[in-house]
Amino acid sequence: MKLIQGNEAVALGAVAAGCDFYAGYPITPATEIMEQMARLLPARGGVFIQMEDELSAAAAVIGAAWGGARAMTATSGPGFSLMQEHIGYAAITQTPCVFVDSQRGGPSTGLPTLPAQGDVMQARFGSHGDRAAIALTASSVLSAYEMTARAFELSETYRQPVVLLLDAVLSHMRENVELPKVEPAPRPMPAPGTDPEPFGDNPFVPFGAGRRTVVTGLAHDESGLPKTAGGQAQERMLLELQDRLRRDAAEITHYSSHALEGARIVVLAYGITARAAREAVEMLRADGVAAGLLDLQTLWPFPDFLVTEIAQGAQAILVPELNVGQYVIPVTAAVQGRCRVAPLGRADGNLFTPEEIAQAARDLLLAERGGVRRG
Amino acid sequence: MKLIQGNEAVALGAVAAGCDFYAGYPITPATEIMEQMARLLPARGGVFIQMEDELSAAAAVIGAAWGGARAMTATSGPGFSLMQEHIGYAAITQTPCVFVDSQRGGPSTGLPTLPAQGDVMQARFGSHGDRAAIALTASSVLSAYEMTARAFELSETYRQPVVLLLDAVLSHMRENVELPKVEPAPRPMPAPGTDPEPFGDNPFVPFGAGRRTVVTGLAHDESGLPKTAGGQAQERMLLELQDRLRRDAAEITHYSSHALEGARIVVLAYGITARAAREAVEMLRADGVAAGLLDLQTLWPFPDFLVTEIAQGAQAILVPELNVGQYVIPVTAAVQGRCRVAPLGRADGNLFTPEEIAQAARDLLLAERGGVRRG
Amino acid sequence: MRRDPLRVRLSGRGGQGIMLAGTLLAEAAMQDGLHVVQTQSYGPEARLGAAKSEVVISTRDIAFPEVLVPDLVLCLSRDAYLKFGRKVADGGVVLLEEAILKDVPDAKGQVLPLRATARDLGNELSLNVVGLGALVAITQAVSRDGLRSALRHRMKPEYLDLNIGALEAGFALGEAIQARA
Amino acid sequence: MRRDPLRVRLSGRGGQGIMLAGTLLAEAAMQDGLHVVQTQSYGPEARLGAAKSEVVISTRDIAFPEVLVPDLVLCLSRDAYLKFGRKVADGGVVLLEEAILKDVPDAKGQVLPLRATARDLGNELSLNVVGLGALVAITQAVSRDGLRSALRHRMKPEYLDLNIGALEAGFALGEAIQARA
Amino acid sequence: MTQPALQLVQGDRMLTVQRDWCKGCNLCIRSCPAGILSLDDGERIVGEGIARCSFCGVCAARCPDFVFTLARVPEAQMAMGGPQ
Amino acid sequence: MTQPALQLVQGDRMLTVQRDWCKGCNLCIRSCPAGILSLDDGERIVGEGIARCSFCGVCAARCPDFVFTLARVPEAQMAMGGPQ
Amino acid sequence: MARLGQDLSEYLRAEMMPTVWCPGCGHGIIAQGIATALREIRADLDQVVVVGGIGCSGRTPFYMNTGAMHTTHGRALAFATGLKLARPSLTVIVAMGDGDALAIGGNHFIHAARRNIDLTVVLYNNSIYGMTGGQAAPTTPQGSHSTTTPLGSIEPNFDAVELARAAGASFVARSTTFDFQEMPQLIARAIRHPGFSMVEVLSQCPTYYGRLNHLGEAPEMLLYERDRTRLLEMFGPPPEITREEMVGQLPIGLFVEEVRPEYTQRYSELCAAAGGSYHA
Amino acid sequence: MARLGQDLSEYLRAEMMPTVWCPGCGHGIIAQGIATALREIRADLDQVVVVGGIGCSGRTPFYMNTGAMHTTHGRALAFATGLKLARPSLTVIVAMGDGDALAIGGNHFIHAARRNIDLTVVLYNNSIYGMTGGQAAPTTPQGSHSTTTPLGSIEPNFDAVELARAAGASFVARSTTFDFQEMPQLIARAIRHPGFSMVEVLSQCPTYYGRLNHLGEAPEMLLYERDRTRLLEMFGPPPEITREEMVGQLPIGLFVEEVRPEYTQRYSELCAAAGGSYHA
Ligand SMILES: Cc1ncc(C[n+]2csc(CCOP(=O)(O)OP(=O)(O)O)c2C)c(N)n1
Ligand SMILES: Cc1ncc(C[n+]2csc(CCOP(=O)(O)OP(=O)(O)O)c2C)c(N)n1
Ligand code: SF4
Ligand code: SF4
Ligand code: SF4
Ligand code: SF4
Ligand code: SF4
Ligand code: SF4
Ligand SMILES: [Mg+2]
Ligand SMILES: [Mg+2]
Repeated sequence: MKLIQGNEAVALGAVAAGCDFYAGYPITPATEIMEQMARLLPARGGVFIQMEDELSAAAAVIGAAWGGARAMTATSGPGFSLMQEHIGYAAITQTPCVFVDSQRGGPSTGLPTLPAQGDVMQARFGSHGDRAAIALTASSVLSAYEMTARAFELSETYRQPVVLLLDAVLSHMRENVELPKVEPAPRPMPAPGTDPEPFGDNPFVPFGAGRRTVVTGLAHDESGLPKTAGGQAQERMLLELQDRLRRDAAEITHYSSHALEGARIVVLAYGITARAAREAVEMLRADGVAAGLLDLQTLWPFPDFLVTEIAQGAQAILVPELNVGQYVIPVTAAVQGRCRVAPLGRADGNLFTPEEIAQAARDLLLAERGGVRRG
Repeated sequence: MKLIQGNEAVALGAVAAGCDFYAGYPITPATEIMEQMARLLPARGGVFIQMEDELSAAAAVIGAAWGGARAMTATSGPGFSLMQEHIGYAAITQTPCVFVDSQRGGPSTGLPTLPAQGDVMQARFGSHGDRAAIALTASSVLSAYEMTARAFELSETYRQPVVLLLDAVLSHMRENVELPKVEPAPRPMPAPGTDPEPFGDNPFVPFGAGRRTVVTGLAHDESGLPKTAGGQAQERMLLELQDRLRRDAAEITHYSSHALEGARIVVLAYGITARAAREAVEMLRADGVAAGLLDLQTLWPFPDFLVTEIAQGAQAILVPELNVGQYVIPVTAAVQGRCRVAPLGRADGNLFTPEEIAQAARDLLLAERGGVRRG
Repeated sequence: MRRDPLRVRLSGRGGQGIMLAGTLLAEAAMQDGLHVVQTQSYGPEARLGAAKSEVVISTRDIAFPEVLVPDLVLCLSRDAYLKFGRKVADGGVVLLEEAILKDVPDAKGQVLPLRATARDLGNELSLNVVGLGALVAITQAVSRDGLRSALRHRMKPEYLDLNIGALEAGFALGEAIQARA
Repeated sequence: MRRDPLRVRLSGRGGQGIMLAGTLLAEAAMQDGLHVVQTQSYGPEARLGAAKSEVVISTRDIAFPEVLVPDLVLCLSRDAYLKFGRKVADGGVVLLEEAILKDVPDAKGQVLPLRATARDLGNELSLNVVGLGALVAITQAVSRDGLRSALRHRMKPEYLDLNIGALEAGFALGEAIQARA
Repeated sequence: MTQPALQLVQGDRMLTVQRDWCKGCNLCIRSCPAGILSLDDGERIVGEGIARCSFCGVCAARCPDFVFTLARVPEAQMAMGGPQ
Repeated sequence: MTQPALQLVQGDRMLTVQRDWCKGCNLCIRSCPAGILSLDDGERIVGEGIARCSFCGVCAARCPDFVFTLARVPEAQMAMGGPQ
Repeated sequence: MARLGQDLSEYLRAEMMPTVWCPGCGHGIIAQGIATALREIRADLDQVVVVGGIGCSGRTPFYMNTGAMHTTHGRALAFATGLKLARPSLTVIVAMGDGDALAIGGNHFIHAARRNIDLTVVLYNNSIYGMTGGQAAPTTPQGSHSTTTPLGSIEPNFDAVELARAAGASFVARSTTFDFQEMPQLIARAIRHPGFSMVEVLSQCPTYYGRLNHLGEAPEMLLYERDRTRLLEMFGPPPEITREEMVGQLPIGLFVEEVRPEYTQRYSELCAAAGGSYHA
Repeated sequence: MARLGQDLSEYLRAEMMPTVWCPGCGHGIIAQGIATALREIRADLDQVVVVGGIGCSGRTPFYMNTGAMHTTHGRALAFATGLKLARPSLTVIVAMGDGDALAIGGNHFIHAARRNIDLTVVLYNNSIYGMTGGQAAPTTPQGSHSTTTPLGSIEPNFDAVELARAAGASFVARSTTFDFQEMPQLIARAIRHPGFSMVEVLSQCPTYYGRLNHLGEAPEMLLYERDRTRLLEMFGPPPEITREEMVGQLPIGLFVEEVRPEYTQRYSELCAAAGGSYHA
């Protein structure tokens, strides 16, 4: 049992998952991840480098991955905006690597020390063009540790950049935790004697291992060679990856639920907000309201199957988030009118209190009862 | 009547709307906008500058706006990703300015010369934190001209960065057009003798005009002075702006519709795709299918009122887009199960042909007739 | 050929002036009072290899801007023929620079000595304009006067005479072929 | 004070060691086998002016991590009192460094000569640890041994003795106040 | 809560000490040639021997927090009885 | 469609001309000291007088398109009747 | 000449005081230097904009009673370039941290210098990232400590003066917070200079750089600044400095001061040639 | 010594030929120079990665029969830094355009130079943006024409050699595509150099720079390169060059070659001090 800060847990989770390369640029509230890595890595023979900015930090991470490292960086909103071009590059080059974004109030410099959940859609759509995004989140120091390790694992399995979304409160919060043992995910290797194509649904083989791979951000096919007269191969590989993610949805989707059975109102929350939501649900239950909680740790790919199922049973879904209404959009799209979906937003740098969420849930139920059912 | 290229029309539209500052960095397929501005502006005493990258181009545009200029830049996906931090800065500092993004295949370098519509969600959510985005698009050389001018107008009215989304085909396409006369939008000024606060719902007063305004990307209130202990004022100003946009939705939302009355299937298309969609709808109508078209020129703020109305009457909405399914998400969310919504995506650098869209519409109607109504 | 819309595809090697030819054709159509949309292939790959420029001409508004199946095709180089010249609408016309036959003896289309004509005029670079002239003479895609005034509009004065000459040579070449057919 | 959860707010001027005090208290609670969450104010504004660190201690899992209404409050500076010291749960305890009274004569809470005690120990910088000791002596928020071992865990050896001294002095101070009450 | 600024006037010279902005960094104290500056209990500047000030201005030049202002009092103002 | 590479062998020296990669830029032609290079109708390199080649290698060094390769034929291969 | 302890109140924004800076932070002394320089040149404060980046240094604009633009990390010079070009009559001063100007903002720094656009950069060099809590900067001397170089930095540091000179800056100077006489003078001279000017000011960060490197509090750090620098002939010809000589001590003074065609001036001529009139 | 016209086929990726470059483009000559240098140093091609940016020059990796990484515009050096650090046994060569390296990528250029990390930059300087169709680069000589400077550029251009030197590069050289003997030699020597090395190669872009500035076709442009440069003593002591002397002619040759502690080496020592072992 140890008293650990959220950011420290990320660093420890990364190292436990085999991370041996960190390139970054300091920014509140993510800085301590970097500072921890500066202490942890040299002693383990891993690489720590402070780059000149976030663009180069992301680039160095991708370069390092191609050098065979398990590489990561961590930043906050302004830096995350700057990393978007390279997240797209990592996606199209199928590079396993991890990006942590500890969210603070935005846009721009905003509220640099206060928590927010304003980068949730950016984690999905922040880079130009289309990609299949994987993004996790965490609501406790322990889950920050676990989800960091899981991010590395997913990045290996799908050969994609994986984003972990934290927030200023979780990053700086200390909790007493028992850190579970984590093994580095095995890196798939080509079967001996085979020489599969370097891209598509084939193992990741870094440089220096005897292959002269061609890596490019241009549209290409499984061979890696550019195909810019038309993007059919690139589109096909993207759709194949999306299919794989859909097939594996049950494994990829991390969540915990409380009292979902028979819940008339479901609070769908994620990250730090899920903690207040849990307390809110307990308050509601104590009040005799049939409330339940879906606490999502996997935000992207969007857990359609889960949300659709919940929408089947509930009368209403409340989506509290520390922004003016982001994740509620895909939730509403997935629900397709099966039940009412309501946002609960706040972007003033404060957390929701349990009372606020409980009150919003009560109001929503009242409106639902009184109101006309839409759709 | 003149034979004009899409990019040229943007430059001419900008100059007609009073644009007197261009800062940019070249990138296919937007480069000719810049090259035209390099010819047009010096002769008019306006400023043209090629910056060292897209980050600085966006920054210079914002700086110039605060110097009193009507400023713009143009780029494509990779550069648009790099501009996101500063688009957020322009939003929080309420700086009127215009960003053009001529979309090409992505992510990353992707298909640099081929058309796409993969930055549609990025135009809304690409910058960290929350903001109220305004984004227009165009499907013809004439509308590229008009929408550019309109972008300047909206940027003045709402004191916000406005994004215009084009694509590689429209940028490079030539059409014969008669360019209408456009007047620069009047810039609201403080009433004589008054000295209103510099931010919030007050006129934009640049530097050098006798005021010593404080401009910051930190959360602030109407005075401009930072308020970082809490973002209540910033949140309030954002919500007020969103309300204003909602109130003005009818004016802000540019669209054209064809045969919407009594349409059982509506094709909701935007940008270059709307052209094939128009032909597809004509083909369907000729076939006796009650098809209609909603051709959107305003993508953000999302035209809820319009989509809800259409969903009321139609059996299904088809959303063809040159991506693997982006704008269809808010459309589905807005429809809330009132009718079926189906995506039609393509990300291989080719346009949809009218036949493809028509076929997808027929398939959708068949499925809708045979299938069980969800919701 | 007075199809409406009329879909024309011009193709050649990078550097052969295909983009300009497309613009001239579009400009001529405009001078004729028609609706027109011109698109082109772009980028580094288009510099070498095969480049194309497409023009859709119509009396009505043109919705879809690209040419899927052309009514008229002009090919100035081997690669252009192989890539863009083998698809044409029923009853459409394909015009080929004669050098293509050397490499692709079974190429299908009307063969014209475009380069030879341009060379005779003292400037091989006007190949594109000769080709355009021939195309218009054979197909009446646009009016000859429209094309002449397009040239005057788009050409730097110092190159105008040369190109007007090439255009007229192209017209003559097209007429001669027509007469033969 | 054995409320469950127990919500503690420590506050003072930047540089007074409030963050460390919060961590020590949390660490002590952990040593006591309890669940604990510690949060703190952050950033440039917290360097000057008033900074706070909050600790929630419970026998059960702690959901909401922040302290909305504290059960215990410690204020080491005037600004901290004005900003954070005037809100406390019914029946809660507020402890104030006595210098605050100079500026805010009507401040509400138990007044303690924390700085004077620290100064007497020869190091004003141990003010935070003295305060923590007094808080624990008065409220039994955590065990004294837990706090002692937290100190041993978090302090560089060279500063340990000094701080153990400060802690014990704080305990004594708290006891004295208790006895008086 | 704002503390009033200290003022010292000698002839047409005036020293203003905006105590409220002081952060107690000691820079002025360590550089005042007259050695007349010190900190109070709240770690704010006090000038107990300020009457001995030579108006040399070093404190103002060294202070990062704009606490000291040395100024000449305009004659007009002097005529009206000095600064208030 | 790929054009076969030209080859010239003299003793153990071999000049290969990968005509297919030629873009007709004239750089080799303008720099060949023997003046034996020129372009064909399709603007690709031809070496009509290639027998007069002195194996100086300037063409290879000047060509931006890797068209020319000068190599020594390995003895073993020579023994087997030269390169094929 | 700057006079000691002059009344700067009209140059300062009193409602924003006290500053956000730590006790003894050198940044306040530099800000005072800028205010002094503005007074020295009798600037019309309505026509001055102080642009800041992000960092402790970047907060400067809030405290100046001028137009104030607090921008994004590293990009202040790009904002300033747009602002100056759009309204060349403004006096634009850019306050940037060493991380701000030379790490994330290095590119804008060299390009603004290259263009020789009439902006004045005051580079607050405290050898560290202050705002984010003491990480290494590209100016952190090799071997010294920061929270990201707990074992001492292994990277050589930039020399801002050399970099600015190589990039093409036409006015380049260095001073320190110890040199309260020369520093405001150099800033005033830089503002007057018609072209890109850069004054690097070595500043103390007692909270991080000082603490992590055991350099004492602000008063000790001021002496440290004094001892590690050497004043070269001010306003004289650019001295020859070699890397070797600089290991022990850093030269301070004025290194480059050349009048070369300024950017907005050249732009105005370009417009004239094109038949346009730029800000007539 | 590089031998004229040697067989480079094993160094080239034949399946990617012909290249995407225009007829007569100097970039092919530089790529040949890299291949020649690799042959010269008898590189194990499995352990070489050629990293490119975006631009015509950035396509180089596709044509080298080595590991190939075609990255993003301007950031190739940042990718290369990560790659090299993760696997220091690799030989990493970075092919960048002048826009790529000095416009958008200027910051990574100076920082990689500062760190003295063992990468070799080959800077393809054609004075223009080729790939996007002839816009001005920061290397476009003042007064010359591009599609964004239709009336002639009003901006002073960077000198890559001066910039690299000021930033701290330990090997700095310049050559041209005319100098087919020296250029590959300099590249080979740069690759061998243990530290950051930069070889700028002046290259012809007949399609844009040549056409827009009436410099003729490739053969004429080669002569133009010859005439506008002057070979300074190769492999000798760094010569003193003044801005004035350079107006007419650009010096070429080797300007800096100093062995200073290399970054991965220093990092390895850091790890050892911390008890770790870096790539043992
Ligand atoms: C894009 C971005 N990256 C990182 C940060 C975090 N950040 C704020 S200030 C700063 C560095 C401050 O150092 P410096 O520029 O030297 O200024 P100082 O605080 O030392 O005056 C950093 C990294 C940010 N705000 N934005
Ligand atoms: C972020 C980004 N901005 C702009 C571009 C467009 N772009 C591609 S290459 C290039 C410049 C090419 O010039 P240079 O680097 O000199 O290389 P060259 O083509 O001349 O070899 C530009 C601006 C891009 N691909 N990505
Ligand atoms: S003006 Fe001089 S003597 Fe007076 S307080 Fe200041 S430093 Fe001391
Ligand atoms: S220098 Fe200024 S801030 Fe520091 S102690 Fe003196 S008055 Fe206070
Ligand atoms: S090797 Fe020399 S002589 Fe032979 S073709 Fe080449 S340049 Fe001419
Ligand atoms: S140099 Fe090469 S590409 Fe140019 S003409 Fe000669 S063989 Fe062809
Ligand atoms: S952290 Fe350092 S630089 Fe920032 S205000 Fe404090 S002392 Fe100054
Ligand atoms: S555009 Fe210029 S640089 Fe690019 S390939 Fe062509 S000649 Fe070379
Ligand atoms: Mg700093
Ligand atoms: Mg170039």
